[in-house]
Amino acid sequence: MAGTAAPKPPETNRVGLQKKDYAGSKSTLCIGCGHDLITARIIDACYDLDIKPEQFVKLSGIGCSSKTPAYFVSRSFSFNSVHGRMPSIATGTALANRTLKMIGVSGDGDTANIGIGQFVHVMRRNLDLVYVVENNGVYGLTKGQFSATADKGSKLKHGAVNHMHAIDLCALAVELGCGFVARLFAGNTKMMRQVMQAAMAFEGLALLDIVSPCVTFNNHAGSTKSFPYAKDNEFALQDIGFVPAYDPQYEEMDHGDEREITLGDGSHITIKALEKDYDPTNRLAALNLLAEYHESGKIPTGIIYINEKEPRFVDQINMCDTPLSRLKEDVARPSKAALEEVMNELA
Amino acid sequence: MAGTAAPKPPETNRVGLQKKDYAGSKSTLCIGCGHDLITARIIDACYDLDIKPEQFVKLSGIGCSSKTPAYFVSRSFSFNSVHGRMPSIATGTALANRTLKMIGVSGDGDTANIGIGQFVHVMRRNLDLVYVVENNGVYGLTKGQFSATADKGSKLKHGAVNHMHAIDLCALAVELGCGFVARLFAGNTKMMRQVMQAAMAFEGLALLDIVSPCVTFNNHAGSTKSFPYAKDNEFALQDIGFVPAYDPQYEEMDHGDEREITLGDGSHITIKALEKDYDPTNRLAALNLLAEYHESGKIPTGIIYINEKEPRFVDQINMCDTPLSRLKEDVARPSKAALEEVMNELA
Amino acid sequence: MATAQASEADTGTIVNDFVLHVATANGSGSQTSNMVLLRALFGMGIPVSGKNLFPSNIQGLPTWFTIRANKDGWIARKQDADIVVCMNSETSDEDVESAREGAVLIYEESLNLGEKRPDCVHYAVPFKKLIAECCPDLRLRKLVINMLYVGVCAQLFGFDMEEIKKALGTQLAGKQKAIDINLPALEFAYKWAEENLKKVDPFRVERMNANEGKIIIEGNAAAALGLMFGGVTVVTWYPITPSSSLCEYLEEYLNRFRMKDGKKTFAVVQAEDEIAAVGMLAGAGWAGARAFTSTSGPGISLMNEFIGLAYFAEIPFVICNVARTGPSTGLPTRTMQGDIISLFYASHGDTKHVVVIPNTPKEIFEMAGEALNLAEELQTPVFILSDLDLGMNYWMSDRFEYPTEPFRRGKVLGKDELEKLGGKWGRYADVDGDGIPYRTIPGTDHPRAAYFTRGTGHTPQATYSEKPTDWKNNMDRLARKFETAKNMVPKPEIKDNGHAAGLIYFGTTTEAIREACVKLETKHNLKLDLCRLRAFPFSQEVEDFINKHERVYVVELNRDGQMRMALNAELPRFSQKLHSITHYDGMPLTADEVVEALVKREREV
Amino acid sequence: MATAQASEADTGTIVNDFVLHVATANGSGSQTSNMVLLRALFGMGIPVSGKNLFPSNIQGLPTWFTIRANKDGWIARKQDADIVVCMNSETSDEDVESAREGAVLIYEESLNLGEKRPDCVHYAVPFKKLIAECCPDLRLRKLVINMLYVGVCAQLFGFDMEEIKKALGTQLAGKQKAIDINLPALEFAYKWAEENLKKVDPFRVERMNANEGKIIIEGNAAAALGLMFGGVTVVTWYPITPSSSLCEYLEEYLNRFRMKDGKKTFAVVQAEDEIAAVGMLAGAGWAGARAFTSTSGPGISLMNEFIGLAYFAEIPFVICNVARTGPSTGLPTRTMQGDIISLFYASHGDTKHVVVIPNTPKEIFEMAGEALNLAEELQTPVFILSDLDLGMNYWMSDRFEYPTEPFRRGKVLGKDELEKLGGKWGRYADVDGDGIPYRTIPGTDHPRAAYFTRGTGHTPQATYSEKPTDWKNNMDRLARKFETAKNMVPKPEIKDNGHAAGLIYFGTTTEAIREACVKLETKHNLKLDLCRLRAFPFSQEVEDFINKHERVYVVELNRDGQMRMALNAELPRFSQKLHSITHYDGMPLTADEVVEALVKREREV
Ligand SMILES: Cc1ncc(C[n+]2csc(CCOP(=O)(O)OP(=O)(O)O)c2C)c(N)n1
Ligand SMILES: Cc1ncc(C[n+]2csc(CCOP(=O)(O)OP(=O)(O)O)c2C)c(N)n1
Ligand code: SF4
Ligand code: SF4
Ligand SMILES: [Mg+2]
Ligand SMILES: [Mg+2]
Repeated sequence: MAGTAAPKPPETNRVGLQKKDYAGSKSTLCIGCGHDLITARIIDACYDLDIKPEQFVKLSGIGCSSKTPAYFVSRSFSFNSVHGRMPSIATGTALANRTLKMIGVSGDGDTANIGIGQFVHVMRRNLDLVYVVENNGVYGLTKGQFSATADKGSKLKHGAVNHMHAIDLCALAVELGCGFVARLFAGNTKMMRQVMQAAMAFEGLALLDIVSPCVTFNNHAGSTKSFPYAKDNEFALQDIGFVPAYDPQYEEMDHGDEREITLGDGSHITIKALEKDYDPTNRLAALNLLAEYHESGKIPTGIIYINEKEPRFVDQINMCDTPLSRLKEDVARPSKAALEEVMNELA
Repeated sequence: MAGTAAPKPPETNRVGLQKKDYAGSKSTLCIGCGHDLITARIIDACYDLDIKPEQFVKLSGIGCSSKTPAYFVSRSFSFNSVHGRMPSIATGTALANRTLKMIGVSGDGDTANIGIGQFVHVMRRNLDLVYVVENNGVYGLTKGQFSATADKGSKLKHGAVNHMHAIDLCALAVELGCGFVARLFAGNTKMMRQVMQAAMAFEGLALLDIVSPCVTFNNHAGSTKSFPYAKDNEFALQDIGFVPAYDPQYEEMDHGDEREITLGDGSHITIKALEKDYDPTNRLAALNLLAEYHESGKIPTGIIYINEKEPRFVDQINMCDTPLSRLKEDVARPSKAALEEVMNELA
Repeated sequence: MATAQASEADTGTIVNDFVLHVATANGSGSQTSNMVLLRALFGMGIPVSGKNLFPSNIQGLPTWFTIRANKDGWIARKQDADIVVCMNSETSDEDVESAREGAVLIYEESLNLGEKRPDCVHYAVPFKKLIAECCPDLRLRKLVINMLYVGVCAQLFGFDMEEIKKALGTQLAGKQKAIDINLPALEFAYKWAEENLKKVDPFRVERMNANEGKIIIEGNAAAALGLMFGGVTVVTWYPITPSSSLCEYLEEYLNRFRMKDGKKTFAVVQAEDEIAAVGMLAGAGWAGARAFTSTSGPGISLMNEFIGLAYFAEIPFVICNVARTGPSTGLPTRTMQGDIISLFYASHGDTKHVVVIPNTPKEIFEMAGEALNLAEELQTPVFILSDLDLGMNYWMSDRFEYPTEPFRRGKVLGKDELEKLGGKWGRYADVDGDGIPYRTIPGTDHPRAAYFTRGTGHTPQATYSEKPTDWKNNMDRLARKFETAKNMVPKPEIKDNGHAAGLIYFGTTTEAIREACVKLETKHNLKLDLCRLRAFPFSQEVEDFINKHERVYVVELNRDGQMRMALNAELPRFSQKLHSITHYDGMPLTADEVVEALVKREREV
Repeated sequence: MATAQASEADTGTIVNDFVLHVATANGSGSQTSNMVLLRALFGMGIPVSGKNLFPSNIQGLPTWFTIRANKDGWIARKQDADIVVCMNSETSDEDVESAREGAVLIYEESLNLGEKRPDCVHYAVPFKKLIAECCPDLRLRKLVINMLYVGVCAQLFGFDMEEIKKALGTQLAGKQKAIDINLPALEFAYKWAEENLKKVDPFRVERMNANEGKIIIEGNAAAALGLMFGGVTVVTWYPITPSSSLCEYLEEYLNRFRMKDGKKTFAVVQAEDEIAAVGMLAGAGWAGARAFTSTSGPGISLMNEFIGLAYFAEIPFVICNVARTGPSTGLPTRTMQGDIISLFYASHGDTKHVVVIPNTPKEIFEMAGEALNLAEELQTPVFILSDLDLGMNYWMSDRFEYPTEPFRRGKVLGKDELEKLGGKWGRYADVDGDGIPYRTIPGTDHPRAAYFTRGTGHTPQATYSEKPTDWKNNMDRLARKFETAKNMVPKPEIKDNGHAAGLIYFGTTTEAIREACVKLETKHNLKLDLCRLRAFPFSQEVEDFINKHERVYVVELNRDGQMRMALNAELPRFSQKLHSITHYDGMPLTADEVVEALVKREREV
């Protein structure tokens, strides 16, 4: 009717989807679980990056964290596989269809304990994957035993103390040649949102090691993975911005003392060092930073290391551009002459 | 008869054994294989350290390297287990009998590929174990495929090039808290002999990552694990000496500019830095050294890192001194009263 | 005010015979409430069992707890509950709908379930209002509200309040604060029920004396005790439902009873995964420890390679498989007897394993110790086949007896024996003709003690061999050893009254079978002889049992009839006699299912 | 000068019928020499087979190669060699001692074996002297010396030198330098033999024409070809004897024939272990690739957990198990049919897998492609059961036929189909009643294409479920799917002439069985019908075959009679008819063993 304002159309992104189109089913995690915060940031990033759910794939192992792919982007394919082996599933998926955008969600038990072997090898392969570790220092789903990322000296609810050296997944990743390594805290929404996008835009393997407190089994005093502890001890290294490729304003922005990194897809990451001047493109610096902080109790968050120069796995192995899953007989079956040729050699 | 000299008694060590008492059965490896050199050094070290074969245990996985326990100290127990899982066998053995001296022999495929998970976790546990990796960059026993320690850019015999980042086991070990990390070249007899003894005397986990060329599959030009390559590119960091605890002369020696490290068992390691002044007791320095050299093509050999301060695994878990294997019923079965107590609680 | 509309009038009283089914959300403290009811019944001397039907997550999803109290001692699962307590609004519609005709329904008043099932007895209780009145601390209400139904039930069905209080004390032992919060709420609800509910249902509890000398325990705790008193020394484990609590109990007990001079006379190690856990067992068993781990299906699958090594290199250790519903991750919080084939024949090549199959906490206590003996005597991995139902549910049991038999450590040559033999021995030589060789333990102080252990072909002297005859001879010896095992493993429990039909079963179906047999006999005049398997390999008695009967039913909780498959494979001459009765929806078996299946089958005969 | 002391005189000539057994050390180039002899015989049109008996190390240990040439086409292994070439001083004593009576012995003169076996024909050859004369390069002598026995044999038994040269050319194709070194040595030895050896044995080869249209190939290469022409796209692998060469051949062929515009239309990835290899298959099969790996026993054991996931989540891929002797690491370079149970029922819970069982290179070529089809049609892992004997030995074969049948990719819903259905479909719904659901492939461009894949309980709509009925229904559907598979897998090969006794066999025992049957019939007047299994599940024809026969022997290469166990488990009503004939020393079966066993058993009937 003339005179009345048309109802405001719902906000959509550049592929015409609303935020709710990126929703998943209702979380069945404990209320307050850090993992749910990460889920929310993944939804944000998918919306912000205009990801087509049909081109997106969610993979995981087993654990509370590994359940979360059910809680975001229901319109995407998902594979909740076996404990600790998400990386091999991701590798196979990429081999079958190199055009898919993949996120793998794992837990610290899933990755650093039973899965550390596959973790190490997927790092070496530079698979095109956002590898999220929802790190709470315990096995949530089996009721709170220590995982291998539990800090030395940290305590379980009933008092048991961890005597072993904590595995620092970021340090291992840098050591193993991973090109995008970030440490985050699930409670730092702003940094999470930017880095999640950057990781998704990055071509190659992006490891996000995210402190994600388990409110039920590891949120007490004595834990170094609790919300209060992480809030008190997070040491944000950088102020990070992400500007998608299509954004015309990027050129006009004032980048001041920011470090700018332009990714293969044309998007930009801006990194402004905070207290500590730190060069995340320097591998040695990254290793030193992590070693320095390893036993300090502080949690340095931000992009620890970034280097997009290594070829991606599918290119390393010189795979054709068509997804292998779509090859038809004319390509996938050599000619009769080929068989004849081989037969003649063997005769 | 008077006048003729008595035949010279054969040389023996302090437990009355001759060198040949430390022999094993005849090697079935290829003639010239680097692994046989390491075998010889293990025999030397056992003799030099007066090891009682009955107290010594040899463990391995599967591979040419893993066969070698058959070729030294036949009088010792040995367990040639399954591919990549020697560390768990070692852990169990130590739990059953903490008084045994253990050596674990593995290959680069056995450790860095299928076994990297157990490698990571045994490092964290600080098991009392000499962990030898006979590193030739290939799978010898299955005929020469690349292993995960093959350097980026190195070539197989038939020309295939490795595109992946090499796993640096020393760097991982340091990162994971291992207290004794050495890189060696099987062809450097002098350093091998000293460091082998030091590793055996060390209380805790000692990792020896030894370049041990495979003459059959990886000794050609283009390989970075060949004898010629290693000879040309070895960069000895230190001049290393080992002085057993009982040796009275140690105090009187001139230690000049040597670094002296006294181990828990009273023996001493002397380390004289060569060209590069380098502090092997500094974890950060070790990480930096390894990172620096990782892609240089050089092979820095010597004791990369040493720190005997961490409690050994069996102490971390507060295990009693008697080997658990020897516990008798009076200790291993609680009293009748104990059962009554529990029954009453449950009634 | 609560109403009680009964369609079924007060048609008399039913004493000590009901199934009480409580629906809540998990992580809400309901476990404590349910255990208080269970323990109180137990304390009143009434036979009882408790089965927990929980979801595979940590908090907030629907969970059910079923208590069966039965004066005659029938404590198997029963399909239909007599009393349903609905505390979870998410499932209450369904819970009420699926209640049996005439059931007693207790629920939150505001759910307005009154109309739904006019055939049932309704007790609408304003739980939310009540909790606000009796629990001042807002944050605690979510947890304490479940104590209210305990109070209501206690009053309605005539529980002895002293037993309720005692049970609460046991359940919250050491947590006085928690008791101080929960007890008043419970009593408040009791009082409210007394004043506001008019009892119109027939169920009552009355003190009786059936539980003299009995305990209540989960199978996992019982197994842990059996292992501790059996002298376990090395325990490695990786958490997995429903086996985790076994090693957790075990560590707890060991910490309490196996310290010496402030140090541990044992080791418990949380491994990085199941492969490492079993690898550590192999190392420990080889080096002379009594070594143990527990796991569930996915763990068994991962352990396959090492299990084969241990079979072939003849290394003793014990693995308890607390089975859950599979394949794959399956239903981690449901039960199954579904890993029969994968256990009996685990690993590639010709492998057969020794398995003991307990059915009650008492038996798993005994068999756990026995498994340690058998493993060392037979020098081979020995499995304990348990399941979620036995491991994690609450069972009444006779008190366990203190084991007095000495540890049986098998054929071990020590220094003295070696000296007597002049050092002449062969690790894999069959000296006694029973297929069991002699072994030495690393660390034995004799120059000829050592031998080389490997997963590859070897001679009787433990030297490497690829010779065809060496391989075959060794495999034949291993087969001989397995024959020997037949006479060493626990014998089946047989009830043979000369009937034509027999029934083979094992493990946790026992209670349902027991109840079913009585029903079959009394209501259908069907009589069967019984053979409860207690081990693999099958001993002669099993053969004889099948041989004697015209037809034999094999009851088991899996789809493929895996035990029947194993019986067919091992005792092929009887295959035609065997008939499968299977159940595989993740729930424990009920007597009624057995009755139904057998009546149908026997009618076909 | 060489002597030729014959106890057995020139009692006539035996043409094209002998077993030649060559003893050397491995890594000494003897493989080339042996292949030259084999290929030359083949080129002369004589049926031939070559079996390599190598040690599990790389260099320097004794190794044997057996060539059987037989004009009637009998090419199974035969126990006793007619001609023994002893090039390895370490084993020559034993080699000579174990030779059959009257065998021909060819050996290094200086070994002085002349006295040892007066019953044999001796040709002492001064190999060391000869090599010094004909090979100036000292370093090469160790390798080239083995060419000398080729020359000697060629001369003694009348090989066509043109065929020998052709064979050398094929064997050393592309290595002209090597040819230039080896050929003169070979010819030198030929000439020496001509001049110095007096032929006193009866064996001769003569050109015939039995090999028209035939090739010589190892099973692993044949499988690789089958996979390539079957459209395999993703290959992951981890090296393990005797399967490594399968993926190595496959990569070689793919690199040669499956490049497009300089890029690969496939991926071959060496994984870090077998768990990763099969995990990659699960990812790739799920995402729409035709995915394959090969492995051997230890790999199958490690893959157990993932195999269960793939069964339950219904993911297609193909695994070829090139079996070796187990359990455990076993004898890595010996053969066995010993992973039957561990393959058929791999993983915990109720699992059953589809397995195809080829017996020749030609059949593995065909079945490899068919396995890719079946996996996608049935949406489940499909196994190819091969063994070392088939995979790594040299077999004559008919030329392979080019597959013209289109790839069968099963029930896949694409964008168009989904649009037609209005997006209404259920991943695990049994629309067609055959138990096989429809699937979509990640990347399908339709908003309803996606579904959630998991190893936990699920509904027909692929949503999470712990409901007992959902679980049971899904497991029942999987059982239904397995029933469907019975009609899709390769049927058994049956020869039924109405005899009372039947014989069931499979895989590489074929040649021995074929030969044995003729011997049984001609020499013992024993006639049997034959059923060669070609797949699991067993199709109706297998049942019918057993049903029709009074007694059925199951011949297999393992200790426990695993195929018989599986037959008993799956077809229990016939169990009493089945009798095991087993062989399990790591060697391929010989006809004589079968004959002996059957004569004995049939006499007992
Ligand atoms: C092979 C196998 N072993 C054990 C388990 C049991 N399990 C399920 S989740 C889990 C640990 C999860 O810990 P983490 O990855 O840290 O996830 P969180 O629950 O803390 O998010 C374990 C041990 C399993 N599912 N599979
Ligand atoms: C589970 C399993 N997979 C594969 C193999 C086959 N295999 C034997 S040794 C070996 C690699 C050995 O390489 P490495 O450890 O580097 O030892 P090397 O022979 O080079 O000394 C492999 C893959 C096996 N024995 N077990
Ligand atoms: S148990 Fe911990 S990790 Fe799991 S859902 Fe609850 S809070 Fe999250
Ligand atoms: S193959 Fe290589 S690693 Fe193996 S024994 Fe020969 S030289 Fe050594
Ligand atoms: Mg966790
Ligand atoms: Mg190697």
